Amino acid sequence: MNTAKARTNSEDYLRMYRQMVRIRSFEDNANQLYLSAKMPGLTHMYSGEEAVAVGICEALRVTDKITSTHRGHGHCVAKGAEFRQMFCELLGKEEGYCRGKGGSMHIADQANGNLGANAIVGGSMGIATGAALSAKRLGRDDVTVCFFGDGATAQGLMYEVMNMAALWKLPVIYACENNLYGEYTKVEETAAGSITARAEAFGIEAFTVDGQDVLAVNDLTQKLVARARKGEGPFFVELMTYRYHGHHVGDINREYYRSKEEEADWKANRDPITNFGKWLATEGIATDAELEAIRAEVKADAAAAVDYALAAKYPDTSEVGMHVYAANG
Amino acid sequence: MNTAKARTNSEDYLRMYRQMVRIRSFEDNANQLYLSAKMPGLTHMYSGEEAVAVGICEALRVTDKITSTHRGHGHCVAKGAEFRQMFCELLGKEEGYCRGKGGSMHIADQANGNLGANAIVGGSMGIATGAALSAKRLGRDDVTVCFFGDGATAQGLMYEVMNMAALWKLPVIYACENNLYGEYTKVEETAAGSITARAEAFGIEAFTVDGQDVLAVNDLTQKLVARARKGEGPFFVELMTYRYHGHHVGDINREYYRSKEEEADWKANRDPITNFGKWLATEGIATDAELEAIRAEVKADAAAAVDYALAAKYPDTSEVGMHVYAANG
Amino acid sequence: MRDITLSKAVNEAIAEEMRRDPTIFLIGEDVAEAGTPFKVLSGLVEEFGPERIIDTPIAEPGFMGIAVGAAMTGSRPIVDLMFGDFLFLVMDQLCNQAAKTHYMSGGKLNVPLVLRTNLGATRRSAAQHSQSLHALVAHIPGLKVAMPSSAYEAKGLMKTAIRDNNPVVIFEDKLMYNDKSPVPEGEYLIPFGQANIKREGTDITLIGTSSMVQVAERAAELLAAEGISAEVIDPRTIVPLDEETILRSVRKTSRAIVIDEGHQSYGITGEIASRIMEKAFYHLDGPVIRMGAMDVPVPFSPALEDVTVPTPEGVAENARRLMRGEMFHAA
Amino acid sequence: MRDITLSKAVNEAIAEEMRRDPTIFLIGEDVAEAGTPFKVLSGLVEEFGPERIIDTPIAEPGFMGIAVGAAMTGSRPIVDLMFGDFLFLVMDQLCNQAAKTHYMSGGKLNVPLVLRTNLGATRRSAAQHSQSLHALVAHIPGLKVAMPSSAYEAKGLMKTAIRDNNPVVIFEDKLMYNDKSPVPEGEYLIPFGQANIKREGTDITLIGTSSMVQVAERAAELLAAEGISAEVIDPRTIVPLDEETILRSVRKTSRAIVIDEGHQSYGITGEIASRIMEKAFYHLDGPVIRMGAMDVPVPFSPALEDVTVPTPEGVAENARRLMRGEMFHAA
Ligand SMILES: Cc1ncc(C[n+]2csc(CCOP(=O)(O)OP(=O)(O)O)c2C)c(N)n1
Ligand SMILES: Cc1ncc(C[n+]2csc(CCOP(=O)(O)OP(=O)(O)O)c2C)c(N)n1
Ligand SMILES: [Mg+2]
Ligand SMILES: [Mg+2]
Repeated sequence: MNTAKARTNSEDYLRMYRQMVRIRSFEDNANQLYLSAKMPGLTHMYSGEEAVAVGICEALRVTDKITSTHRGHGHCVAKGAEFRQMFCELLGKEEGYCRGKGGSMHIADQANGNLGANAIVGGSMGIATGAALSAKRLGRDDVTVCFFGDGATAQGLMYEVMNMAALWKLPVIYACENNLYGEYTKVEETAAGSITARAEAFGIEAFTVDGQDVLAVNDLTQKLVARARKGEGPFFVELMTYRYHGHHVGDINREYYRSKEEEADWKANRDPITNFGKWLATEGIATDAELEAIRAEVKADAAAAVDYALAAKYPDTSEVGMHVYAANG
Repeated sequence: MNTAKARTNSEDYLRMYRQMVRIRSFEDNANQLYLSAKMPGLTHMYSGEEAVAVGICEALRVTDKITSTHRGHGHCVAKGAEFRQMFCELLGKEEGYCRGKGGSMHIADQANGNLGANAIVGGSMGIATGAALSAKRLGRDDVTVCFFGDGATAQGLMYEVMNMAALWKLPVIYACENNLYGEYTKVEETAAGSITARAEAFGIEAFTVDGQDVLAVNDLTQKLVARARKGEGPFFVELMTYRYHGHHVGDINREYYRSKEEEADWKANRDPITNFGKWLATEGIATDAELEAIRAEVKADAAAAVDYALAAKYPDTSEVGMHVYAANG
Repeated sequence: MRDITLSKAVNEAIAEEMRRDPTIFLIGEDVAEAGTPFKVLSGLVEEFGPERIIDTPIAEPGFMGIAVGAAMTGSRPIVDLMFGDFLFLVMDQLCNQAAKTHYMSGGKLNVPLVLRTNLGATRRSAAQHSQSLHALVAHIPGLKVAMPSSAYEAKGLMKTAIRDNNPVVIFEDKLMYNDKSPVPEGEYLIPFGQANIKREGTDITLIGTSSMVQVAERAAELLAAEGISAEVIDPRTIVPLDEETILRSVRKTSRAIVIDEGHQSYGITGEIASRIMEKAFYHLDGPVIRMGAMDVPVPFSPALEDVTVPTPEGVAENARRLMRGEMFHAA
Repeated sequence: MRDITLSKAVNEAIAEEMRRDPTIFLIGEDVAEAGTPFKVLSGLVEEFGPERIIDTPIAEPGFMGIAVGAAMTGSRPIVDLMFGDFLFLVMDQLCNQAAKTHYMSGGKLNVPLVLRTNLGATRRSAAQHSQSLHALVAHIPGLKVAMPSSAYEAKGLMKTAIRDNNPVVIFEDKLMYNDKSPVPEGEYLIPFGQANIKREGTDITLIGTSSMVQVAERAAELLAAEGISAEVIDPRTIVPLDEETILRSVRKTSRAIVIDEGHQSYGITGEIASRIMEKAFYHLDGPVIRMGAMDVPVPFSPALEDVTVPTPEGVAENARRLMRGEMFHAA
């Protein structure tokens, strides 16, 4: 655990802790909704990777933008979204962030700068780079973070936009969540050479960080965001992390591609919430009881939001033809 | 001039010289056909870059494959094509390599292993990589060379296929003809970082070579081809070269993107044919008169082929519906 | 005959062809151990090994391009594209390269490859995993396009596709993978360009593609109960299209409805309806009715998604109107 | 009014809008100093600077994606795609992202961008630089599609496209860049979804898109000399499509030919013909005739290329047959 700035900002630390707990709690509920057949379709759990989303998003302002992925609930919560509208969206309800039209894989929260999850692997890399170009051109000092997985580094689009981001010095941070797998395949089998070297070859400064250590992630991001705001971007960060669940909620029997021992080891020894909790207690920032209270509170919030969403109404079928085109003028 | 192996193989040297002269001669005639409005459409001249195509193709066997570009006449000649069918193709005649259906930008010569020029920048990178996969899988030891320009390094497809070529150790050589410009733009404005580093980041060995020195190109290629045949590929080579004409034959006023002085300097001091000719004479491999005889002979060949092609007949209009689908069985 | 799933039928077709011809290989994401997310290819890597069942990185344009090059040089690749929606990523390699190579080379180069992918909404997968994009590829000369409507067609068309010397795109309905239907034990192929008359009838012709054949069949049952005799036709391949079988039917029934799960506007229903109207105009008692999916991105919410695709009830209702001579659109 | 080229009209439209709205920028290959290979944008970088007229590397998917992200965050990008054939490279960003974002976000995110590109064969540019691919994008809900037929339309439609809050694809005919026609000095916009009756007539309706409007007009002249009065309609936008104007005309003339430079099969002629037949069936004296480009990759050889596209003579011949009541296709 990175101890820089320990105790200097208890409030920030506790908010990070709470945000990580909120993500875990959201995912536990989403998984239950799937298992109890109350959720339409499939969804991809972020559990285990909380320190990545929270460490990064806590370094951002509301007006900073992010683009997210198919595994997007964590980014959405971390960038400031509310449980109710999120669960409503996952259940296809009218009060969802996207009025039920997007669902888990397209959840967006434009008011908080989340330009949306994306069901095309790598599909948001251009969008993030474009948001950065937009900010720069319009004279705003907003930064954009592009989240994507190790698997997405195989998509050519990434190299096209990194080239332009580097040529034009855009305020964008490419955040590669390397959770060691893309679907059912190990990253070694799909990524030749070095991921960070690929960014460096375009003249982009690249970093590798322990994605289970929220403070390490946050420290690095704060520095890079500050530099990007000053026009020193783009940057590339590879965050080493792990997803606890299967590729999606339906991916139950997965021993053919990864062992139970490996999973158990990450959960037991590298859990971002447990470890950060221990550190907060050791540093005297919060007692175990205080942390337990946060967890209980979040749990109750989540349960209430789930109940709300389950009872909420579906959009009227007349909405099906709405929002194909934006109104003009 | 690389003097390794000087005099050890006069026949090879003279063939290289002749092939370079043949390309230059072909292009001079193609340009004239355009200027005299005898050629339909536009075309892109290879003049100035002859040492690249010849140095590489002279290291290949007939069964080795190449993929070519919009600037493809040089590759086509170097891989063994005949003037007559080439000029017929440029003029849209029935006896052309593609029965007039392809034209300059799609000229292919499958019998000599030329899988075709391509009018999509970067469009042949997958094709070349696939030809290499095919050879490997079918147990042939053929090597494929993928020709492309500096501009094509901006296309994401390149990174996608380099990744797979590296993972699967495919016998493919990516040959980047860096002629300093893509259309009307300098390479510095469109390529961030380092082109060879991009290949290296995928674990691919990369080389830079003087593309005006046919022996240097040939030596390097021979080594890499031999290694690729043994399964040590893929490789990446950046060949520093220069195109004498505009981007295409119609690009006449080009001082807004490159100076006449620069052009004159390359022609005067770095011409691959002149310099190789001087070296052949100095080394006593051929006299000036012998070289002059080669040039005269090629010139006559080219003129005869042009006359032939001008007189040749167009395909019958009934051919328009042929070759949309290959016959089965 | 035994009943097998569409998924198994595809698997058998590929396995049989791969046993027959060593130049065939299969390439795509998670096709080997995982056997694809839909488990269609399970077992193939065990039989044919990772050299012939090739797992790729998530690089659709890349492996599509690789397949084109392999096809040009003696291999017969089968490309597995996990979702039909990813077609947008491979369009350049498929349409600018694969589709045109034979023509541009004056017949000298062939591109014998199969692109197998899927279509179909109502799986709650939202706008980027639910599209039915066959119209896009059907528009490009040089490509053939097959749309199996059951396990039987899935097997027979796949085998024909693999033996074809051209690029063939084959769309499976991802909601039908577990549907069982009778499939012969022995080898059979279904030729391209031969429509199948699924059900004979005299009053109206229902032309459906892929899962819409089932929708048409169910509509035909509803109509039969009311004494309306519907003929159901499955074109099986939309390129080449068996116009003759369709026209013969319409000349008999004088009425037709075309049902398809692609977006209606600028989709395939317009082509089929136009050809009928062009070539059987004087036999028609009313306009050919088109029923495609709604012209909206596929919404996630079940409440919305279900109304975007044609239903048996909707087809039956349009058939009744046609029968009643109600020219609802005509003004 | 003065006569200006289509090229100049596009240039003016962009310049006027960029002066009005600082959030507009233009992005593409060789758009700045070079002003595009067709020189359509010459002078813009001098006025607006390289920050707003942005030269890119040769990375169509990349700059298309960048434009989508910029459009979602307060900019109004104009994307310059050098050849319509390169649409295949940007389909994912255009169709999976730009077209669907507004819908998937439940109306919260907008993507106000213009993709300007071109179409048209007979330039001896062969199969990968000659395609007319508007049917592909017209099929995707969320996109609007404009097809100017002269300098006048090119300017007015471009200005409307730039002000539209949705992704708009605008296809210029690359052979028409130097064609001059009258264009007002003052500002004007052409609303989307309003067809233009180019020439009034009573016997037959000729519906043409882009340069095929000229082909239709020339056919109308040929026919006029024979006493046949043809009405020529230019839809101007195919999404949205002004059905009413087309139907009103056909209800009057009872005959129609649809002429387009995209491949005929599964292209836009099928959609327009179907809509006419669906909604004006009882007014028709014969089938709607469709004339698209041949279903072949565009060949290089002039001898072959010229026969692939509709001609005034061909249109006139079909019109005569329709007038004579020859139902050549009907059996
Ligand atoms: C273009 C595209 N190809 C394939 C898929 C199917 N798919 C969804 S998630 C995924 C794996 C992504 O791996 P990674 O980027 O590492 O993200 P992770 O799931 O590990 O978070 C794949 C292949 C897709 N959605 N989009
Ligand atoms: C995908 C694509 N984008 C753009 C073009 C237009 N174009 C043709 S050649 C060219 C420049 C290519 O530059 P480079 O790769 O360096 O090759 P060079 O012409 O210098 O040999 C461009 C932009 C194209 N043909 N294909
Ligand atoms: Mg991953
Ligand atoms: Mg170049």
